[in-house]
Amino acid sequence: MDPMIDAVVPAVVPQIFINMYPVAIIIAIITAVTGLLGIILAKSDFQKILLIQVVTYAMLLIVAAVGTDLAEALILPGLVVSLAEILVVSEILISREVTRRSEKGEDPRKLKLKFNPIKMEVIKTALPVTSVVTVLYGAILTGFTGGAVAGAGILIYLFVGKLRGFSHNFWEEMVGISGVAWVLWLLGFLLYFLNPQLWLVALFMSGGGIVIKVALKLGLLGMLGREEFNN
Amino acid sequence: MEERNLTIDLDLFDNIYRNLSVIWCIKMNDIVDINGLIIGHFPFVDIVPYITPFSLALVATIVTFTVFLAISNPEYRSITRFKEDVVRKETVEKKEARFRRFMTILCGVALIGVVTTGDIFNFALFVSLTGISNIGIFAGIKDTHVLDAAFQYGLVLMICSLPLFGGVALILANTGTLSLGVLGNLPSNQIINVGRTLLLIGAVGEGALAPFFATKVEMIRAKGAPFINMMHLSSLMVFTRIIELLLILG
Amino acid sequence: MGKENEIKNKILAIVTSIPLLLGIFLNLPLAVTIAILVVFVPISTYYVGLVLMARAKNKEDEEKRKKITFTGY
Amino acid sequence: MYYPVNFNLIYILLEIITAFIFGGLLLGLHRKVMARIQGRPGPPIVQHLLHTFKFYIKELSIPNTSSMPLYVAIVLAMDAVWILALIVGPILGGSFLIIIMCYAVHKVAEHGIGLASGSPYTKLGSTRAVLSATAEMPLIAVPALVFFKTDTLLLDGIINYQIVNGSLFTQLPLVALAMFVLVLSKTPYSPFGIVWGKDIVSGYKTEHFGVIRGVMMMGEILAFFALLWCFITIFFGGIITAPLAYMVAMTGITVILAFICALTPMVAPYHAVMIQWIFAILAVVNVLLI
Repeated sequence: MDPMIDAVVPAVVPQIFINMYPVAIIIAIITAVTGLLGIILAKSDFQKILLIQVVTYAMLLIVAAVGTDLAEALILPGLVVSLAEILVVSEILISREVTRRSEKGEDPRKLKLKFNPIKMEVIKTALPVTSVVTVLYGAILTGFTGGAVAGAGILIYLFVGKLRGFSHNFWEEMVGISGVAWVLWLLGFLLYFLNPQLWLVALFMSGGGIVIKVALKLGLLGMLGREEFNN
Repeated sequence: MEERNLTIDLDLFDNIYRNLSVIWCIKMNDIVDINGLIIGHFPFVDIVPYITPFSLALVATIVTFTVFLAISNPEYRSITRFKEDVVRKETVEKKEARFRRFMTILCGVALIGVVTTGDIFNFALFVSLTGISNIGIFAGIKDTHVLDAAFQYGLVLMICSLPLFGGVALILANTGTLSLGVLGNLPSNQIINVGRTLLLIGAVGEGALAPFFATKVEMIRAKGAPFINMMHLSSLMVFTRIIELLLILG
Repeated sequence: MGKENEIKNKILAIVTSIPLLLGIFLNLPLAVTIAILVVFVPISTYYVGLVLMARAKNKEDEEKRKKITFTGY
Repeated sequence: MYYPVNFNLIYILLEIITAFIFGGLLLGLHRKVMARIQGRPGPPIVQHLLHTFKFYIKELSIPNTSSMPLYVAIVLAMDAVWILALIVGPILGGSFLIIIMCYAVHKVAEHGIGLASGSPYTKLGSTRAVLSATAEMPLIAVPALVFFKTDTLLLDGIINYQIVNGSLFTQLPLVALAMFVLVLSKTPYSPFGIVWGKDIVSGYKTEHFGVIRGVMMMGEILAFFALLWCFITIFFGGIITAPLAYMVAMTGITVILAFICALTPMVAPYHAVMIQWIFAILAVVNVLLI
């Protein structure tokens, strides 16, 4: 074994995982090259923005390839940054289009953007019980990943069929709960920094907080697709 | 088997935690060689922001500039057109100016993060934040040429988040740490060099530095002197900091 | 520039020179010394310049007035 | 390195005043030599200083279109930053990176000065300032190359290295050339001085008169002095140590700069960028060869 790897990677990590690292990097490079080629070939500016997401995935792949819990924590900020960049660049694109058309003499107030939710048949015909299974599995996993899985469950619940039981107000209150959970997560981290002896409590606080926070935040995306909530 | 490993890890952790200040005082030779005396540091286990004369000077500059740019009014532009016998005075609209002023202040805050952080991942995050706020400064302008250039810059910005974060991830995978204080003492190897190069490319793209200046020169034709000046400041400050960072990593 | 502005400039010139004078007479720590020099030297130069400018202008005006009196325009 | 806890303000102030007067005389000499080469008598050597003082008693006019606190503050910032450089460099022997930062802020200040007045000429000058930053960025790779050689960026450390190992000029001649081009681009009438080219009236300084122009000229004099000092310290630190030797060396370099400025035309903006890139690449090649 390479002494450098010996120094960095703990002995408990099986050899097969260490061998996966170069493979992951190569896949990331291939992804990046594919995305960049797409950008070169694409003519429309809008198409370019969409294709740049592929390059961003390559970035996330390289970060994820590290494979530690630290890497898991680093993916989220990376994702957020890339999302923010996409938002700001699309804003520029919209603003440029509006300016260009108003220079041509069109009334810019008429150029309103319409909200078009995606209509996928798969979602409408899915079994609602999958959401329960997914939420349960996410709760067992805990942590960020668990939160994401459970959030997917809530998404499915919100997308599929008619809403029964939970009113609009209920989901509004969920926003508050997700905020509280986020604070719990932060407090857990703070406790960990201030008093490392209490690491178990801190771990449970932050682990529980993040699973609730991510699940609810992700699940709330589903509300965007509901017509009855968008009035 | 698992228990044993856990105890070893905890021991190591405890050791590092206890001796952290000692490590920082003795072992930060690389940083001392580049920046001068370390005046202070805040030990947050692994992430250690440190204060040197260099970072103090940078922070002072950035704070002063941000304050003055934020309180300045945008300038007037006298514009003459063909077939017209008048000179118009144009300036930034009030609503637009307020948004751009906010973005300017945000950029200043992000820059302070860039120059003080002691963690390369945070550095990458703050650099991309300056990039985003730079584009934000130009988002409200009603000029197709400027918006076109800003859009191109935005594309470069998004593409360059790949080398920026990729370089950080490579260094993390190779050394197991993100802290500059620890990285400064580690010997350099091929993979770290690749990571450094990627980091440089990323920062160059995000800060609109040397080869990507062309879009920037187009962008600064817009109105609103104080806000545009912030963009130039941000890219030069990012550059000054990246020199230091690359030298510490090496 | 009005009379009030001139007085304001004079006051500012004096105020911004005070830290420099303080630094000369007191033995201040290095960081404070650097801060004083970097901040107050340019500002006091600027305001002293404004005061000098106002004085030179007044002098010029006076000379003109004298010219008118003595050459009998 | 040792930072003294108490340091006399008078001493530092005197150093700054000396730098101002000597730098002004050097720029006067620069004009004189240029004039003689071109077969003119030229102004007296004190002319540049007199010019600076003259502006202090000229009327200050601030354009109606300018963006107000910025218009004055950015000029003061230019002064402040070079005062900082003079304290960090000659007095404390601190980090070279701080001086690089000062140089960067000088660029920002040039840009801001041009933008703040709202005049199209100054705008053009400031656009060129941004463009010329493209050219000078690679040249700022000089500190990195020096660091790889000496393992330190503190000016004291660089001087010590040269006292032990001989001056860096003989070891890294092409890096020295790159830094020399950097100094050259900050000299008035230089081939790379596209920011204040006469083809755009006076570049970013077009709208600045009176006191504010005087303050600006003071900043430029300090900048010229500080850059010369850095060049001599980094590449001749082993040989030149006494103040008198510094003065002689600065005068010599100024004469060389005057010869170059007198005999070369101002190049077009893009060519200026290209030529400086070539020098930067040569510097990198120098390091790769060794």
